[in-house]
Amino acid sequence: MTQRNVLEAINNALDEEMSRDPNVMVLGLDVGKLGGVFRATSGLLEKHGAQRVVDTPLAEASIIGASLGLAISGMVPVAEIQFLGFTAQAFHQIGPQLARYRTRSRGRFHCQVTIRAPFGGGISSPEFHSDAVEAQFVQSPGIKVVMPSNPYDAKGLLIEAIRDPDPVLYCEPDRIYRLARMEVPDGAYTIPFGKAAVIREGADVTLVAWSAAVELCLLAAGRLADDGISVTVVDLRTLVPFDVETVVSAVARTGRCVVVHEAPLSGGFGAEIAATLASEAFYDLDAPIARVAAYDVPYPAAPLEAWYLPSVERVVAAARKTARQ
Amino acid sequence: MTQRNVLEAINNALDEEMSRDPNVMVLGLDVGKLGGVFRATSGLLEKHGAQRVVDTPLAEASIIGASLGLAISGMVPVAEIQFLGFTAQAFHQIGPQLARYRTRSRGRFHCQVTIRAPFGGGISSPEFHSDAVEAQFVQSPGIKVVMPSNPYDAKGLLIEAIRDPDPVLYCEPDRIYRLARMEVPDGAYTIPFGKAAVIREGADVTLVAWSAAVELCLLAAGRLADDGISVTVVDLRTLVPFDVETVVSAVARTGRCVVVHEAPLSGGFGAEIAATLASEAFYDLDAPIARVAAYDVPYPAAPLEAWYLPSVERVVAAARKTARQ
Amino acid sequence: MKAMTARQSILKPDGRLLNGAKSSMTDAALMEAVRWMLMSRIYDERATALQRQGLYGVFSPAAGQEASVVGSAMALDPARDWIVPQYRELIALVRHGYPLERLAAMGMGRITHATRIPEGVNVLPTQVALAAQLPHAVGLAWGLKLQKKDSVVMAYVGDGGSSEGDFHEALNLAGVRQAPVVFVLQNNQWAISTPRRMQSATSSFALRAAGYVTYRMSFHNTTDNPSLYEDPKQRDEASRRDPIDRVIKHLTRRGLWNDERDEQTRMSIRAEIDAALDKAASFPAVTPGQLFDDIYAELPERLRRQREELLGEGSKE
Amino acid sequence: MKAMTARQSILKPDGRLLNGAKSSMTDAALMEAVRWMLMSRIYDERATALQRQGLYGVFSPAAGQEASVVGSAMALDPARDWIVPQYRELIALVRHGYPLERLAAMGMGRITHATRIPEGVNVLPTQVALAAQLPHAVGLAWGLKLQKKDSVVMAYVGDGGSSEGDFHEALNLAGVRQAPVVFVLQNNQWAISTPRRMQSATSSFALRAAGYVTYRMSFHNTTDNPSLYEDPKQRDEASRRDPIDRVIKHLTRRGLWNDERDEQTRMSIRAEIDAALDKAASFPAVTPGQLFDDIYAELPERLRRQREELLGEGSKE
Ligand SMILES: Cc1ncc(C[n+]2csc(CCOP(=O)(O)OP(=O)(O)O)c2C)c(N)n1
Ligand SMILES: Cc1ncc(C[n+]2csc(CCOP(=O)(O)OP(=O)(O)O)c2C)c(N)n1
Ligand SMILES: [Mg+2]
Ligand SMILES: [Mg+2]
Repeated sequence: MTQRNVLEAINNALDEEMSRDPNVMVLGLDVGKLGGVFRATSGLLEKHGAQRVVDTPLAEASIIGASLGLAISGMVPVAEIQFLGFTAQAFHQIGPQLARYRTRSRGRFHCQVTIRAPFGGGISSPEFHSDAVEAQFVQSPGIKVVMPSNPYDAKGLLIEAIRDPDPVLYCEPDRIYRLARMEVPDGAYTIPFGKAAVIREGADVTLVAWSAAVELCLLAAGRLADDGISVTVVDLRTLVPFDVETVVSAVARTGRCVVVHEAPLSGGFGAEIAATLASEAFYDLDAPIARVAAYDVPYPAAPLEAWYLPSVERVVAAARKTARQ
Repeated sequence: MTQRNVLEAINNALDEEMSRDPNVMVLGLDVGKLGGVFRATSGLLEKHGAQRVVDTPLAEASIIGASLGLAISGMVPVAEIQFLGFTAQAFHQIGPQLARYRTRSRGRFHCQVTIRAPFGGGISSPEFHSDAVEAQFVQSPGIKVVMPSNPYDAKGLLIEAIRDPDPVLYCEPDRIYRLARMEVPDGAYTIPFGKAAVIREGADVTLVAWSAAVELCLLAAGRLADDGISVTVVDLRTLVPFDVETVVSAVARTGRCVVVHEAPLSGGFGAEIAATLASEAFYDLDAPIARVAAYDVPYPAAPLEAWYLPSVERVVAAARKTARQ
Repeated sequence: MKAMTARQSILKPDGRLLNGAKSSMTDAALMEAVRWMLMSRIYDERATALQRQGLYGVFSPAAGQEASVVGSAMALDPARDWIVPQYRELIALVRHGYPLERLAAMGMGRITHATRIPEGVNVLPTQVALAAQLPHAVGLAWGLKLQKKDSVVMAYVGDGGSSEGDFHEALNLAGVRQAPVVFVLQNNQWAISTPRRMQSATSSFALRAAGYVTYRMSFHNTTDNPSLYEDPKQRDEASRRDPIDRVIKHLTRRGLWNDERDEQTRMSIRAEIDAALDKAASFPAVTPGQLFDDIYAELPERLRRQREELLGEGSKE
Repeated sequence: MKAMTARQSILKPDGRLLNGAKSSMTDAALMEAVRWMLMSRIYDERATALQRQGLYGVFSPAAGQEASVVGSAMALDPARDWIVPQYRELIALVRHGYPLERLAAMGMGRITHATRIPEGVNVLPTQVALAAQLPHAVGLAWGLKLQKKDSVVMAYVGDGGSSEGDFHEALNLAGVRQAPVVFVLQNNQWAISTPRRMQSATSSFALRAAGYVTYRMSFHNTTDNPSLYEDPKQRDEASRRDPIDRVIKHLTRRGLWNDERDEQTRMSIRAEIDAALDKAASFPAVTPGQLFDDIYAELPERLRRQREELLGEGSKE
């Protein structure tokens, strides 16, 4: 056991998998000497060599497209897209190519590719660096979408992603990269996809979130407890596969639900959760399902982001209103 | 008044706007001599000349990116992307550029650009040609998403799109391009965005759909009437802006709702509709909200598509179940 | 990375070698090439006819481009090298080991495990988004090199496809990684209806990649109507330079070909194609449950439920 | 489309002209250029210092690249021509009419209507996705030409940005449409930490576009730490070839520059920058409601409700 933050947990997962399997390789912009713009790949070049830790030309579509081909050749690429917003440049290589290759080849080929991408607001980044566009990949069947929220999960889910024979988009919440350390085992371990975690149990309202928004929910839970409102917090961990069962049963127990995410409201994955509940937990619902999200505007310039992003205050207000309805 | 099908209505709208405003121009693959792969731009080259009807090189991102620049220069480009699935190649130029230009320039510039793109299944096309990826643009604030379902709307909404100072993604349901003709006025007229149409009124269940799925709902409505189930059909017309009010009040009247779309279930715009109802129409709901959609798999090869797409039978079954719950 | 910038055409319309030109192919290779070229042409005709009868899906003929397809493919060792196709290279795939009956059965809509690329056949599946296959080819070549395999990857692209951003990104990456990949750009003068001069102002597509100048002597695919945009004179001119005619005239001049041989070759090809089409027709048909095969190694719960919904329904009907 | 393929450097480190080289700039232009270059360098220092004090956002210095930025921009007529920047061309925007105080105020987070590009200033906003601005530049140039305006568009891109697919698509389209656009590729040897040789195997970036070989003499931006990847010798070598030093030495040799003039020029620039920074600090601050400005010409109902929600909340706090 070592105390690690999210970034250290990711770095450690990469190092463990590269040490275990000589075909695992890391490629992307500035992942080599620099160790990535956040230093997530720091030390890997020195340890595993320039054939396996590769600074690529500045062209996201070719990073993903080449990873597909590398996977077919027998390598196990872990591609870094410097910021999730720049998956837009590679969009045609992700859903339409990487995600569909198994289907297109009717199972002859599959793509064991992990795409790592930092994202999320709150750190005063330039445009595109903060965009929470995870929902744009939900309509691309064939790829899994993984959203860790803490160091332990970050390592276990990343090792699972690297070993998954299918492509995985692994989104890293950069705002909490260095937020806090927790006990993270030294050896390899995996956390299965499609299993949400109930990280706090309460009787009145269920908060559902993923990635950095989980932290918001935990802060809100503390404040709500002071008000006498006891909440369940569900950390979805993966959007695809979506663990309908855990969410439905958690909401069934409280009868009330608030979904929280840092992406804009309209068309966010919160809509999928609420829609699923409106279908599968309908008779257990005692109040309208609330969503707390960013507003439906482009991610704003740094000085405006605190107003744009969902805040602990907004989560608390929505949960109070939901509990009392 | 002339009897026109969807394709003829579109062709006529383009012709009228090009005749009215010399800065309106059409660009895209094969839009010139060939008149587009579906002949939507047929005759325009001959009438309006090669400066205004332009076959571009085969590169979708540059079609959209150049349209942005053309708009800033004062032109009014109507870009055709040969099939909506190929917007993936231009994805980084649509949401991140076209949609945000007004915001990025703090109102100094805006992009009066229309993107036309045929899509939808049921016509045995090769891969990508059928993909219903409209929901992928809902998390790109700044662009409007328009989904006509019949010839009259097709013309009125396209003229609205061309005149709208902001960018519009106008998705054409190719399966019903030539399905039926209806009266379409000869002169110019517009249909405002953000106004859903209640095209059939009934007491028991509200069906909400857009584009070619509206036709499915109307067929289902007939069959359901034979069963004694009377349905309201709401044609959304535009996903962005989303006419919450019309949908909420229609569903409030019937207490029951089935959302129907040809895109895959998870993360489709149906989720946004159901989520909005679960929040804003909660106390009026008498039954779970059902969604009838394509399955969460890549669009399959032609011989499989009838099983993949939502069918009249599935809509009827879902409405029956919803009505009786 | 090297680009071949000279036009490599050496046969005149009458089958004679251009002044000073010399063929680097052995007679045996030439004879093999002619057979593949003829097979491609004859298969075009058969598939088009079947499509017109509603028995075959959208089909893209290779007519006019047989020399570039066959000539490039014959440089490869199927046991070692890989092909990454655009979509007019059916005959290259067949030579590389993809059984014709499987390709035919796919054309007939029998798209199942029985028609997929067989294990051990080094071919990537045809995909439809132009140029998107090119970075795959680079990654594949790069990976084979990392694993010290002595393979080459041959990737095809059209004049149209080469305008896509993926083309530039792929070539640039191949250069930096020194990946063993050959890009074959078939400039057949058209991208559907878009002529070469509207595609690029480059003086030669060969500046972009190893280039073949050919001419698409048929429609773009079976949904297309070239009379809307093609000047018949262009087609006539191209026909005069039909690559198959030229090689056959050349072989005839050299005494390696005659009417009898022609007749025999065509008959044996027709028999081979007939056999493949016969077999193809008896391949298993698609089944609805298949929708959920090959999406993930393991089907997630939500999809398992969707599958049940479909099959429950399907069995009721 | 033409690419300039020769290195255009004509000044030696000591400020003397290379053998046989001749400057095509008038003395007046040269003096103007030096002032812009110095202004760029001094603004770099000020903005960096302010950033270190938490008073300025992420900043990307132009140090080392002043000659390519100023030299290219001075070819333009601000009243007629357009600039489409990457992000190191601040001084070109200033010369083109974008007031320095607005740019400074933006750097200080005062991003409102008061800091936007003024009406009549022919500059597109800086955007962050590399190379995505290039097709915009082509469309703009094409549209101006269609409207018979006699304008040229100058678009900037880096060695890194030129690897993106958008670069190829933009250049190809510009060629086909004969659009009046000049692409200026500033090869400063780095894309953050990625060196030029990992960016492309091309023998010269000038084969891609009008190329300037420069050297990024500072960090990538204020979040960067070059000691992790840059060999100090490279920086030293580049400093010997500092473009500003060279021009000043050249002018000194020619009697057009001396210590006094140097001092005066720098003082006047500092005063100008100080004035701009002062003004910048008093620009209006952002306000929460602004989140909903400039999204659409007219705010849709759902957004109007979100705005109310925010402002209701905001006013409570
Ligand atoms: C990204 C993308 N855009 C558009 C299309 C539609 N399309 C199919 S084939 C074709 C023309 C291709 O031309 P070229 O690359 O020259 O190949 P050819 O058909 O001439 O062999 C087009 C535009 C596509 N398949 N993919
Ligand atoms: C599409 C995209 N990918 C990645 C980034 C992150 N990024 C910002 S600047 C930069 C390096 C750019 O290098 P170059 O084009 O050479 O310009 P320079 O910084 O050297 O002036 C990178 C990778 C980005 N802004 N856009
Ligand atoms: Mg072609
Ligand atoms: Mg650079």
